[in-house]
Amino acid sequence: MADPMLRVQGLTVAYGGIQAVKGLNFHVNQGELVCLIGCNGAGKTSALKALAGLLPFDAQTAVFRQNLNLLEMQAHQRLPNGMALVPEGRGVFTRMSVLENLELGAYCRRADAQGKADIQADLERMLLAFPRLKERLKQSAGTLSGGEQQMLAMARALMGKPELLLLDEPSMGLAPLLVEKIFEVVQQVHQQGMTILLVEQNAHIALQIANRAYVMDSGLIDYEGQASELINDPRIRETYLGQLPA
Amino acid sequence: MMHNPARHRQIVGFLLVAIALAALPWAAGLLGNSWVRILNVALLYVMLALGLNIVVGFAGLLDLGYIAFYAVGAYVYGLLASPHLTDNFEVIAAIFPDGLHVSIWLLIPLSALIAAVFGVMLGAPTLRLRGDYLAIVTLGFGEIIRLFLNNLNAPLNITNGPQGINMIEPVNIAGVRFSRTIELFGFEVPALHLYYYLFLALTLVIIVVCMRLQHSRIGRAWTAIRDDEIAAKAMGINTRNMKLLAFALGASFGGVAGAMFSAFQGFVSPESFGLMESIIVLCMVVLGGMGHIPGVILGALLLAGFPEMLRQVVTPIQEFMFGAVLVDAEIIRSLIYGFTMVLVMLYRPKGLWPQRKGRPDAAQGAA
Amino acid sequence: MDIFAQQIINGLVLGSIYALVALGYTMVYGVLGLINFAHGEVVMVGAMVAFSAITFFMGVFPETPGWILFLVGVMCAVPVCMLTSFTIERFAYRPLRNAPRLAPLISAIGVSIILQTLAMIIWGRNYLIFPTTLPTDPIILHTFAANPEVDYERTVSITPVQILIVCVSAALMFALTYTVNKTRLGKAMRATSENTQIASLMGINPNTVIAATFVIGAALAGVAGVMVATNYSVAHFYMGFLPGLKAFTAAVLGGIGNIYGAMLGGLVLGIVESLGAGYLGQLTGGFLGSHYQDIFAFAVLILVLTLRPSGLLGEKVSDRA
Amino acid sequence: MSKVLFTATGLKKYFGGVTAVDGVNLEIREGQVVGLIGPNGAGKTTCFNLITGLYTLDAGHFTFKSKPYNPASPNEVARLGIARTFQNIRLFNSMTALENVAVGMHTRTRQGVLGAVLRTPAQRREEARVLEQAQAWLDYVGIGAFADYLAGQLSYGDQRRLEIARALASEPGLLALDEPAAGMNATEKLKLRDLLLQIRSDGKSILLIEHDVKLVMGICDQVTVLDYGKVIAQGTAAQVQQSPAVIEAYLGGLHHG
Amino acid sequence: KDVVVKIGHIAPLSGPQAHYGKDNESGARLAIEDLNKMKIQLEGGTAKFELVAEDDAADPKTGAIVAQKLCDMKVNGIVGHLNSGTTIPASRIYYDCGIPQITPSATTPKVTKQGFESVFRVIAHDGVLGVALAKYAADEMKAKRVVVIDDRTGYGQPLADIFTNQLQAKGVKVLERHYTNDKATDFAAILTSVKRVNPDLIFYGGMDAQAGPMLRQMKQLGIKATLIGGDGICTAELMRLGGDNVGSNVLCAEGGMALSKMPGGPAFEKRYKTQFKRDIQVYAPFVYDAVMTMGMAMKNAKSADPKKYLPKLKDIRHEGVIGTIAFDNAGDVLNAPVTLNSYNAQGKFPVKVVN
Ligand SMILES: Nc1ncnc2c1ncn2[C@@H]1O[C@H](COP(=O)(O)OP(=O)(O)OP(=O)(O)O)[C@@H](O)[C@H]1O
Ligand SMILES: Nc1ncnc2c1ncn2[C@@H]1O[C@H](COP(=O)(O)OP(=O)(O)OP(=O)(O)O)[C@@H](O)[C@H]1O
Ligand SMILES: CC(C)C[C@H](N)C(=O)O
Ligand SMILES: [Mg+2]
Ligand SMILES: [Mg+2]
Repeated sequence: MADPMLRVQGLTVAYGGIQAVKGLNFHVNQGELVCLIGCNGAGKTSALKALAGLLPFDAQTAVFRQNLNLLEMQAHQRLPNGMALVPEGRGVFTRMSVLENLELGAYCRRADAQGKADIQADLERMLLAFPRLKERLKQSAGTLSGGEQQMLAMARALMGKPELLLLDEPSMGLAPLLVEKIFEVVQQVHQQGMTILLVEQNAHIALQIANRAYVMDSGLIDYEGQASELINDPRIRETYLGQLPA
Repeated sequence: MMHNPARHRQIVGFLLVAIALAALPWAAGLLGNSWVRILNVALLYVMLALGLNIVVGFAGLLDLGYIAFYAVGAYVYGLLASPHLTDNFEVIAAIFPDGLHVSIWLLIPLSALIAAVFGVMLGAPTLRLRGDYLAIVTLGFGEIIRLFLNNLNAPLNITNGPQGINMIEPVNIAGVRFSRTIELFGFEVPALHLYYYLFLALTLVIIVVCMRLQHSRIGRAWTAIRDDEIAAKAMGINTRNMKLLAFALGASFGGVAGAMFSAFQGFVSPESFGLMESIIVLCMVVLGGMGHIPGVILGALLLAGFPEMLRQVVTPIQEFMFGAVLVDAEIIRSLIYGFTMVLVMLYRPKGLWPQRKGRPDAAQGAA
Repeated sequence: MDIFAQQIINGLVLGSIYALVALGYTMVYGVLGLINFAHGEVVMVGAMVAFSAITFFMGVFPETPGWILFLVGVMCAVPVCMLTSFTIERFAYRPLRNAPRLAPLISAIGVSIILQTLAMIIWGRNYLIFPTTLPTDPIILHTFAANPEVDYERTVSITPVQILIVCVSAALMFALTYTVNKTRLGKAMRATSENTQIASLMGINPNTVIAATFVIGAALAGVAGVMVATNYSVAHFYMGFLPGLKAFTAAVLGGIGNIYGAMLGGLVLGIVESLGAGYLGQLTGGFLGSHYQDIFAFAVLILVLTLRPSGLLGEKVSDRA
Repeated sequence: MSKVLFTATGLKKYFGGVTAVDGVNLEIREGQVVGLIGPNGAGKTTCFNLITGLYTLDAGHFTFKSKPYNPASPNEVARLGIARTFQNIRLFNSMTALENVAVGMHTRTRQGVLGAVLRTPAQRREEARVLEQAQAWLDYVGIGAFADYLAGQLSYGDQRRLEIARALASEPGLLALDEPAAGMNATEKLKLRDLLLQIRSDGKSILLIEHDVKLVMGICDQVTVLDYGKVIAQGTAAQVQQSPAVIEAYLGGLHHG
Repeated sequence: KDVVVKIGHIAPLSGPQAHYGKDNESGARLAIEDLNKMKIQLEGGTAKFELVAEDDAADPKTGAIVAQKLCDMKVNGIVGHLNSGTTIPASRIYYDCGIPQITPSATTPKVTKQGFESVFRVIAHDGVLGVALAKYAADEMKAKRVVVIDDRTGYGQPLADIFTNQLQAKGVKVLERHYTNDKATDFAAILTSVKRVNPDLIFYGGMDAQAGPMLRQMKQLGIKATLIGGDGICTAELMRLGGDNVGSNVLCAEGGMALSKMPGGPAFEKRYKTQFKRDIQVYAPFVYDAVMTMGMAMKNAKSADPKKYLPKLKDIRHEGVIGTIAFDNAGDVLNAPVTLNSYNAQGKFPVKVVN
């Protein structure tokens, strides 16, 4: 089997001497959809932020696409190399219009004639996927509703044409229909060959669409496995799917 | 209670501190009275810094015009304890044939009160302003006050304009005039020392007030406003009143310090209340550790004492090292002064002695 | 009428300088939310460097025409200012990116003290006489008098230098607006200004963007410095303080963070001051004189801000709760 | 049937072109949990902001405890007994969890400057009470162990709990929660549900915005569904769930039964 | 053997007025050199004068601290401070610890009106200058339309007031009063409204740093009136600051005789320039004389002990570079001559000396 797209060993994140993530080992293969579930405070967000370069972290190995050492890359070097993060709590540019937000998503893409055309095309596709955004294209993102912002964040990340997409609780605060919608989109891009690392509380859906899953607790990986198996795993059912053992 | 060792240690420590503070001016006096004077000035700055800390540190309102309240206090005292008014207004002269000699017990609260009123006047228009809009308005307010003091010598000569007010009476408590050395139970106490004790007393009062406020309902409300005004409102905090309260209290401390300043100097003029003064006081607060009373005190003592310390040493050191003064003392002084500000911030962004809160082992616990 | 026209001209000249400097404040504030107190000092550095450059050049090539000297001044001043500002950002502000809000402010104050002192060491304490490079004798724009020679007080005049100031400022502002709105850098700036971390997720390098912002602001300040010194033909290590303060006021008046605001604020402040100084006396029957002009200016500022809490053009940041 | 606690009639709110809330009516009875659901951008949070005085009404009016009530200023609202949490968490991050809750008790405490400065017995008693009750509230929502952490140090889910505790501390008659379950997993949601039921059984009414249909349907006595600012359905959970309009606009395929 | 005599000198050496401060300090240094050359005999040996130069940043509070420091050092005499604002509070401290003080440049009348016998001033105070200027303006220049501008400092404002009052007393109307500040460089606005009333005389109460640019801007606005003012603008510096706009259109008054007319004057000027590579700003000659005067008093008393030489200082009579120095019983220079100067291509030249 080919080297994974992302391989991490002994990932630790600390907030001022306090370890929030205490040595994660995991990998994401080319074209996989891996999901990471865990309780509040397990350290999922911290882990993703670290990978995206938003938090200082430590690790024996943290390689992206075989040859890129994440420890040595700065946050802004991630996207050009194909890694995008949709952060927890969306983080849209509230003072900018929806359109500008989307354009910024494509900030580091080629801007020659051809490139511009591609970008325009992708833009169209996004607005098709999220009609809400089309309605609000000129409105400043800050005035969007929570869910609208989540869609925007998602779309913006996709505008960067990443190879690895890190999603931190994309369904948070979304109406059921949109949850479906978002996960449709996730599946779609996945099928189009995008590699995805998904942090999700809604283990239900997450495990339905994921290939593999890691289960995280207090800064460590508890166990991992094929999503299809985990979904029936009693431990999961109890702690994450809210189904107390019969 | 008495046999509780912890409490014992507390009391002993307390006594030691008390003795140390009482002995300080005499110790400093050995190095020369200028040190006592520096101490006094430092104490004035401590009062100022603590006052500003209420506004900036507790309530999180950036105030760049704070020195205005110092000025107000200083002029209130200056006008009511000097011949200026009687010299310029027959009416007043008629009412007080033998001059205005208002008692200190009236003057201190009065200057506090009037300063507080000004504090509210400043606060009112700034209530809706956020962050740095507040900064510029307060800055403007400070300048406006200074300019009025500088200009109100005509048509009516109220402040005597740029020439300032002279011949201000020294403090006079129970017949003891803080003008020259006096005789107290047998031994000599220079006026400088008397002022030190007076300032120290006032400072201690202010410290206690600040500490108690900080750990009270009021203090929490201020912090809440500082962190998130909207949430604070939603918690039922009347942000308008709380902000005004902060301005008023902060201002009143400034007013007291001002009154003491003019009594101590015997002369006040607008040039003592320029923008740079406001900025320096702000630096004291931030450098020491915003919102943390011991830190703020440290900051004030440092920034007030440090340049004077340099004044004493820079030249000697140069002469000692190179046998001659190569670079003018004042240049080295300003350079070091500037660099300290930058470096302290670089290495202690939260200030020299910031507040410590929350649990170090937070992360694990919450998981 | 004649006087009024003249006052407006005075105001415009003063205002365009304020605006030019205010832009530096507003852009830096935009990206860092920092009041760069040292910015006024950069203006001073610009003037001082230009002074040395021009005097030196005059020494070497005595015959050089004035406008070349002026250009030489600008050419030398601007890069030095840029470098200064870059260095400041790199060493005094960058380490404080994630520090509490007021930490960089204090650092900035420290920096401005340092810059002043250094200038005092390098150029001495005395007022320097800035070489007259451009013609400063007035051009009579319009006269309301039959014979300007006899009743000259009814003429409206402006000097070439002042014309230059207004034009250059206008041009620079136009260029800047274009940069910020139309270029990639501009977009990056605005993104960074809103959220540095998220911006970096878009592949924007915050350090570059922020450095760029400082450097651009410094360039404008440098030009302003040279023009100020040329106009008033004096330079002094303390000369940065007042324009700095006024420009900061202007930036806030216009809505800090907003570059149109800075321009508008600058012009408004300039004109308000001129009219204040010019007319307060008459309007109040000599009761309030020109010594109330600053009070007047600040009063206007406060009034504006109480009516529009985020300045003339500052966008109302809608608090979503 | 218990008596009416709160009504809202004909609420309207415009933002420039957008009509965020368009003639919404609400009724909450004592001890009820009322759900407010709807697609994203339907106007739920805006309703909250209207009710809690953060936005000013463009039209409509309220009654609370059968008195007309107009949320002039947010702080008034809290005093009258309506407390809320925020969709995008708004805690006091430089304060510990405990202090956050203590601030919540602001309207239920009296001491002023003098009390604080003079440390009057009354004041000391009140302080003691405040700290003790604050701790109690933390325990109540199940984060008692984190009393002395800075709010910012808690994880997302715990921060939500803290917000609830802070709101409860003001002893409101009506508790308005904006998506309290966001960012929790199913099991944690179950815990949250128990908490909400507990709160209700303690005699408080709850107005709940939530996207988790399971949760909403599980505990809400009444549900109001918004879309584009309009009420598209109103009734018991069961009724609403059947409404085609709701399925079409909100529920979609996944969530039948 | 030597007796060390410490002379304290205080002036702002940092901050916006540093250039005046440094100027004063330089004047003092020259005097110290000369005094040492003189090998003055005091009881106990030859006097070895030392200068203790301090910076008060023109801030009254700092001034007081420095004053205290010099008291602690038991310096034998004080020359300073530069500004009235710092001099007044400091003088009280010097008086309390019995150290004689001569200010070379604090020109507000108040300074010597505090009843401190140990305070002296070698420069004509604003009253004298203001009166002299008003006289000249009214009687010799026959000014009809006068405008008065001041810089709102402790120096400019009283000077302007005194001038205004004197002039009004002589029946000349002051059409308008305008104001600026001691950091300003732009006077277009006020000058424009000055221009409206078309004055033939503009009085400026302030310093050359402002007067220079002001003159340029007057030219630019086509104002042809004469600018007159006090010692603050009576400087060689003004020539440089105002450029070719400074000439017969400027008239200024300074206490004492014109340097050029004094025996030691030109020499002093040259020496200053060669030694410090700077032009004299304003008060250096006065400082020089102040220090010399103090030295002479010590010489006469054969002692540097304040108690001993203070009486001698009171009735000193010393030929300085700015004139004969003797004090009235308030401590001001006795019938200080006032020289009215104007400018031409060569520089400042005396027009008239009034007593
Ligand atoms: N800024 C911070 N300072 C200190 N500790 C923090 C900070 N942010 C998070 N933590 C701690 O790190 C741990 C992990 O937090 P993190 O947000 O990564 O958890 P999570 O798995 O994302 O939880 P959730 O599912 O609620 O988002 C938590 O215990 C939290 O207390
Ligand atoms: N301050 C504002 N300015 C302009 N438009 C606003 C503002 N606040 C809300 N809106 C608009 O009003 C509509 C309703 O927003 P609201 O936040 O109430 O939706 P919501 O029902 O809470 O959605 P969600 O469930 O995603 O939070 C949205 O389309 C939003 O764009
Ligand atoms: C430097 C000058 C402004 C000093 C002035 N002569 C004064 O008395 O203050
Ligand atoms: Mg998370
Ligand atoms: Mg919402």
